[in-house]
Amino acid sequence: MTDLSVRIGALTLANPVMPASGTFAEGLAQVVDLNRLGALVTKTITRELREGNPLPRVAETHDGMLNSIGIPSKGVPYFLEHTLPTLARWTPPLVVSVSAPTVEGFAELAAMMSVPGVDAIEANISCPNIEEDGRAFAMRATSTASVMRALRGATRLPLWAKLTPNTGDIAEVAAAAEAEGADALVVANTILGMSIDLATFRPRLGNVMGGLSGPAIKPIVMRLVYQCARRVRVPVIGCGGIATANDAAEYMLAGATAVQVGTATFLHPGAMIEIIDGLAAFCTGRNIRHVAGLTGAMQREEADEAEVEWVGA
Amino acid sequence: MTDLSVRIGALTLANPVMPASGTFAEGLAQVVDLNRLGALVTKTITRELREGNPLPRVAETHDGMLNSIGIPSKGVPYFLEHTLPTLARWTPPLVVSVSAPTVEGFAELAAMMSVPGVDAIEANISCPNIEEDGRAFAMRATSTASVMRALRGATRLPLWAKLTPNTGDIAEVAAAAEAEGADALVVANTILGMSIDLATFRPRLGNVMGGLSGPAIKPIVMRLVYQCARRVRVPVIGCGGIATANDAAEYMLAGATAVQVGTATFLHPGAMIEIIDGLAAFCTGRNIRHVAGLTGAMQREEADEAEVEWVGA
Amino acid sequence: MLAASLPPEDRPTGSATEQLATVVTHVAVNAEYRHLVLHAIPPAIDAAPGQFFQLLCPALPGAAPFLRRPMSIYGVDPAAREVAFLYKVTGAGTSGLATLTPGDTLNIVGPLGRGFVLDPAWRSIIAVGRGAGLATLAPLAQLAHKHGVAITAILSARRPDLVVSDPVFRRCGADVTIVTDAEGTSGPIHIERLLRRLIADERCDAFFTCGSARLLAVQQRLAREFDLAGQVALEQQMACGLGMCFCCVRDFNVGGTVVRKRVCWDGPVFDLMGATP
Amino acid sequence: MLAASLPPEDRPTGSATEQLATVVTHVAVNAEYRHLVLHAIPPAIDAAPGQFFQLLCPALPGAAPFLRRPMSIYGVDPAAREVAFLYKVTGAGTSGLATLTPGDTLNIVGPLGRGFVLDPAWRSIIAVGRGAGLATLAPLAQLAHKHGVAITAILSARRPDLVVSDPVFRRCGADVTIVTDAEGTSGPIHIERLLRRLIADERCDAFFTCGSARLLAVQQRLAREFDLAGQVALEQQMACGLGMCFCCVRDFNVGGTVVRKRVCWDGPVFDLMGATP
Ligand SMILES: Cc1cc2nc3c(=O)[nH]c(=O)nc-3n(C[C@H](O)[C@H](O)[C@H](O)COP(=O)(O)OP(=O)(O)OC[C@H]3O[C@@H](n4cnc5c(N)ncnc54)[C@H](O)[C@@H]3O)c2cc1C
Ligand SMILES: Cc1cc2nc3c(=O)[nH]c(=O)nc-3n(C[C@H](O)[C@H](O)[C@H](O)COP(=O)(O)OP(=O)(O)OC[C@H]3O[C@@H](n4cnc5c(N)ncnc54)[C@H](O)[C@@H]3O)c2cc1C
Ligand SMILES: Cc1cc2nc3c(=O)[nH]c(=O)nc-3n(C[C@H](O)[C@H](O)[C@H](O)COP(=O)(O)O)c2cc1C
Ligand SMILES: Cc1cc2nc3c(=O)[nH]c(=O)nc-3n(C[C@H](O)[C@H](O)[C@H](O)COP(=O)(O)O)c2cc1C
Ligand code: FES
Ligand code: FES
Repeated sequence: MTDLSVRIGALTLANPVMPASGTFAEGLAQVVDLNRLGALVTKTITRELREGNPLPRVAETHDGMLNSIGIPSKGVPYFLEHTLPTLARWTPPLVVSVSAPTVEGFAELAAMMSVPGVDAIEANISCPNIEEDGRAFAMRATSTASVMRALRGATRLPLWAKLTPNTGDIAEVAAAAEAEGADALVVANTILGMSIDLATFRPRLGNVMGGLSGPAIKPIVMRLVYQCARRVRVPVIGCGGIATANDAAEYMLAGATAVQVGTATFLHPGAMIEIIDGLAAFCTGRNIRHVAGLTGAMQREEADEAEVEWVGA
Repeated sequence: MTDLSVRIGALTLANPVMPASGTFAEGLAQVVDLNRLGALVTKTITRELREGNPLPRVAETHDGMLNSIGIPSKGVPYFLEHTLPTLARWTPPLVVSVSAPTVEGFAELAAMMSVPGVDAIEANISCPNIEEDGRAFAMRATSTASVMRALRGATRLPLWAKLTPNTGDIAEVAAAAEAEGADALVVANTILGMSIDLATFRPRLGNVMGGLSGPAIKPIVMRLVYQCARRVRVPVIGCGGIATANDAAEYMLAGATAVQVGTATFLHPGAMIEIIDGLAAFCTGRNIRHVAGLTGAMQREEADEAEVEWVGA
Repeated sequence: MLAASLPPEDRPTGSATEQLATVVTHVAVNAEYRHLVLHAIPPAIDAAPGQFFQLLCPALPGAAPFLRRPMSIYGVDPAAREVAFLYKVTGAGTSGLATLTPGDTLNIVGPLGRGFVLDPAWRSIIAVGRGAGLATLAPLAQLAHKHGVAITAILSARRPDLVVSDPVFRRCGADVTIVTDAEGTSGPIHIERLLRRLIADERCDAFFTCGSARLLAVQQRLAREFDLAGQVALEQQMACGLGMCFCCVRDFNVGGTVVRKRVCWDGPVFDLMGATP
Repeated sequence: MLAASLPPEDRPTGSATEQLATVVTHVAVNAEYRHLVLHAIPPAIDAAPGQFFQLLCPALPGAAPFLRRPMSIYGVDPAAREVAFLYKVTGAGTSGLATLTPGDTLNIVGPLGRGFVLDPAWRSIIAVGRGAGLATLAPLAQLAHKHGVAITAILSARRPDLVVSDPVFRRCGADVTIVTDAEGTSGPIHIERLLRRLIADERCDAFFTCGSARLLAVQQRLAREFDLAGQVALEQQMACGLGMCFCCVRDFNVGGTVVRKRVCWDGPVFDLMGATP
């Protein structure tokens, strides 16, 4: 029997598989036993009430999908009174994803969410920072550092930083988050994209631009995970296009300690369960006793990497 | 009959379809009539002799491919004596892609390439700048500005800047390139990615990381084209996952004046010809007299875009 | 109240599953619609009227539908272990669906959502549907019939040959009126006249409708005027079908204030009066 | 020299095309290899020995081969308008290929690359192949036969039942020796002994080889010792097959200096001595 447990800072998960924020809700319990998951992660919540973006909110692409859901939010009281008790019915650790348009707002919200029943805070810093005219916090190491510092001061709970793949400085951003006390990094959110309907000449998303997710982005996010894992000591949680146990194993080899599954659950509600069972089989088949042994186990000679890389020509 | 001609600065192309650098060579003439193309674009050349990257150099992904070819180069004399005369056998304007590890090297190479038979210089500034420890010139507006300034001073030929999608500041980079005299922007090069072989636990590319291309990246690069076209006045040439006339039309609606086709030619050598014919049919079917009319013709109300976007949640 | 489907919060694990169903029959019923009958196992075959499934449609070369496609049940036969759909071929997904032949398998997730609710106190109800909405209303006729509730059906389509599921309604003893654009009988004024007569004849304890915003408005007006109950089945693009992604939201009027609800989770069947155009 | 295929620089437009060929027959010849015969039109059916095609292999559910797969011709029959391949089922692409049945179409690009070159002055040549290399060498036997050049074939495989294309060699009057790992006859020492005898018997004006680096080394040594000509057909992963992407490069020894060449463009057939392991 493979030991599937993994440690994310102070938190120990029964297995490395959990839902990605915004792609999970109690409705999944209709189809799968949520108690089998490594953790539960909520849709990002904000303090202010939000409507979310105009429709249409999703569009299909080659091996992926675009979404511009936005962050519809019923606010903190509703979350504490309804969402929290509902999710408390299941045993896995509960991770609450939070977001705010300001550093201070982030800190205040994290403090409000630091209540019994919440096991970790995932800071979705891939969201617009109105203090830097809408540029996401995680686009820059500096803005990442300031928001993480405030968050760290606001909660004692394990603190995860969810990074954006849209930055050119992922390693610097990761290092900044770690330096300011992040217990883990979630890599990554969706990649900004767009699509146009040739019948109407109109954007396929009401919001014009949206986030790309699904298998199409896997090689890109895998690279981001690799770059982050090489740079930081805290665990990296891989998230992007994971649909099978093989995908999860590949992310772990690249440096991920755990994985989040989003879009795949839309296509196969049981995807996470199959990934958990598949990871166990993957390890058994290779006499790997502890799934954690996969993390960063990619084989390579230093020679593999040129001093100055001419990647992708 | 649709008028397929487009103007890229001083240059007028018979149609908006040309190969992407590094995915074209005279070998294609075995299968298609190169005189039908809007332009010919060479593989990036460098001044110094280069071997290129270790093998394997390509890997397959979901609806795309990774490559770490690098820039094997036989140097300038070989190019002038062999490559140039060979490509001179065809009538479309010849665009020579150049690259160098330093600002000065870029300028010198551009000057050497400014010879009769060359109609434009495409500066592949998506390549490592050893003066900024390997970070690509096009990652930052500042380094983009300095290299483009030097290039502009070095050649009278139409000057195109090929941008990298791996930056978080595409609009700023585009603006910097335009400000320093770029006559057009090629958006974009490949997106950095990676993949691991689960049988061997080794990277699928000898170089570990490589560039993702093909349909998978289309929504991402389309967004980059849109962001650049909104910011600059010079023509934007779209490049990323274009495989059909519909893809090309979609890029033009997003703001592209012309398109480059890469990976699709590997799968269907005649892809560019089909795209040219398909664009004509697309326009005819909609009573669009001039294909240039598609550029930036996407319909949208300002309301489409929120002040502060929460894209992709 | 007779609710054949459970409210969201009470749906236990296993109330919906992902399963590979086998195609029993698949025939074109007219130029636009196809009737698909699948052999499946519970809980699929226990689906309630108004509930839907998320179908993983096969890909046609070139056009692969990435997301599942929502499709409400046209009928279920627990004894024969069959679940049926009646769908219109629209785009990539339904075109792929149309390629299925008997013996093929189709990956389905469901039953999902909240279906129609029938009050046994009602003596007679009215079903007003148009287009694909007729497919969604058909199983309601069976439910009403089973509970001895009389049903009057007004079925609207572009042309007489495009009317679907009228046989089902007739088999359930429904009094069926067919209105079409071709015959100029499908306009709201004419429909309103028909409905007012039925109300006068005390044949309308409740409205059930699907497939037309215009007809929805007419019924809302009449329901308000005569203080009648009613339910509407709504459609919206869906990604997850399980209330997780919030792409299927619509605005509803709840006691004067606008509330956004998820069609896949809070619906697809909603109270008639709450729906907004 | 008798070059059935043109050097890269002289290949005119139309010398290779993308076409939909139709499967005529497709049979398993043993546990690992399948023989695929396609009905095609020129220039495909004019392919020369050693040239190859880029095949757009059908996708198996789950595993879609994104790139084309290179496959050298096993034989062509211009009269019957047929081109044949003999391939080993290896991974995603060839597994997809294996699903083709007569009547299906396959998108092929070719003929590509530089094939074998035969010097009519040669009286007898030796073909040494292993594994899939035997498929690549088969059409050479036909070319030699056509020009009255005697051919001796040493065909190597893991097991006797995995030897392929020996019938073709025999039909071409070749003197065939089969060596296998199972019988312990396929080792380089034994092969070298066989080759030295053939050289002594003046039955080796040139070596032609494909499919084994070890056997390549043996022949290079002997070719140097006895100053014999030779050609080798090489394999490398390919994306474009047209000399455009530089993913298929290999190192070659050209007059003492190492030169990188594209297998798809400068080859796949190269001078024996230039090849490096
Ligand atoms: C709860 C529910 C029940 C339904 N029941 C039926 C039924 O019984 N019979 C029937 O013919 N149709 C029904 N529909 C509509 C059906 O889902 C669409 O016709 C189908 O999704 C079209 O997919 P496509 O790929 O063929 O078309 P495309 O236009 O290519 O679809 C593109 C995208 O838009 C979405 N979409 C397009 N039209 C609709 C629509 N009307 N509603 C929701 N999403 C849409 C698709 O799901 C897909 O995501 C129902 C829809 C819902 C929400
Ligand atoms: C010029 C040439 C001629 C060939 N002729 C034959 C032939 O006649 N019969 C035959 O059985 N095989 C032949 N091969 C090998 C054949 O191309 C591979 O077996 C095939 O590409 C495997 O693809 P796959 O998806 O089944 O395997 P996978 O291992 O899934 O392929 C993964 C990737 O590696 C590449 N690859 C794997 N093995 C090889 C290989 N040996 N050579 C080149 N690329 C490879 C594939 O093309 C693909 O890009 C030839 C190769 C070349 C280059
Ligand atoms: C419909 C949808 C809604 C999402 N909402 C959120 C969100 O609220 N907060 C967040 O941090 N990420 C959100 N994401 C991003 C996912 O958490 C995940 O990072 C991304 O989808 C990549 O993973 P995947 O390819 O497995 O889907 C959302 C993604 C989707 C598709
Ligand atoms: C094999 C390969 C080699 C490439 N070489 C170069 C190059 O030398 N210079 C360059 O600017 N871009 C190079 N590129 C990037 C392409 O020009 C293009 O920007 C990218 O592939 C995206 O377009 P596509 O999706 O149509 O392939 C290369 C791409 C591939 C696949
Ligand atoms: S479809 Fe995802 S919430 Fe309704
Ligand atoms: S396969 Fe592209 S150069 Fe050989």
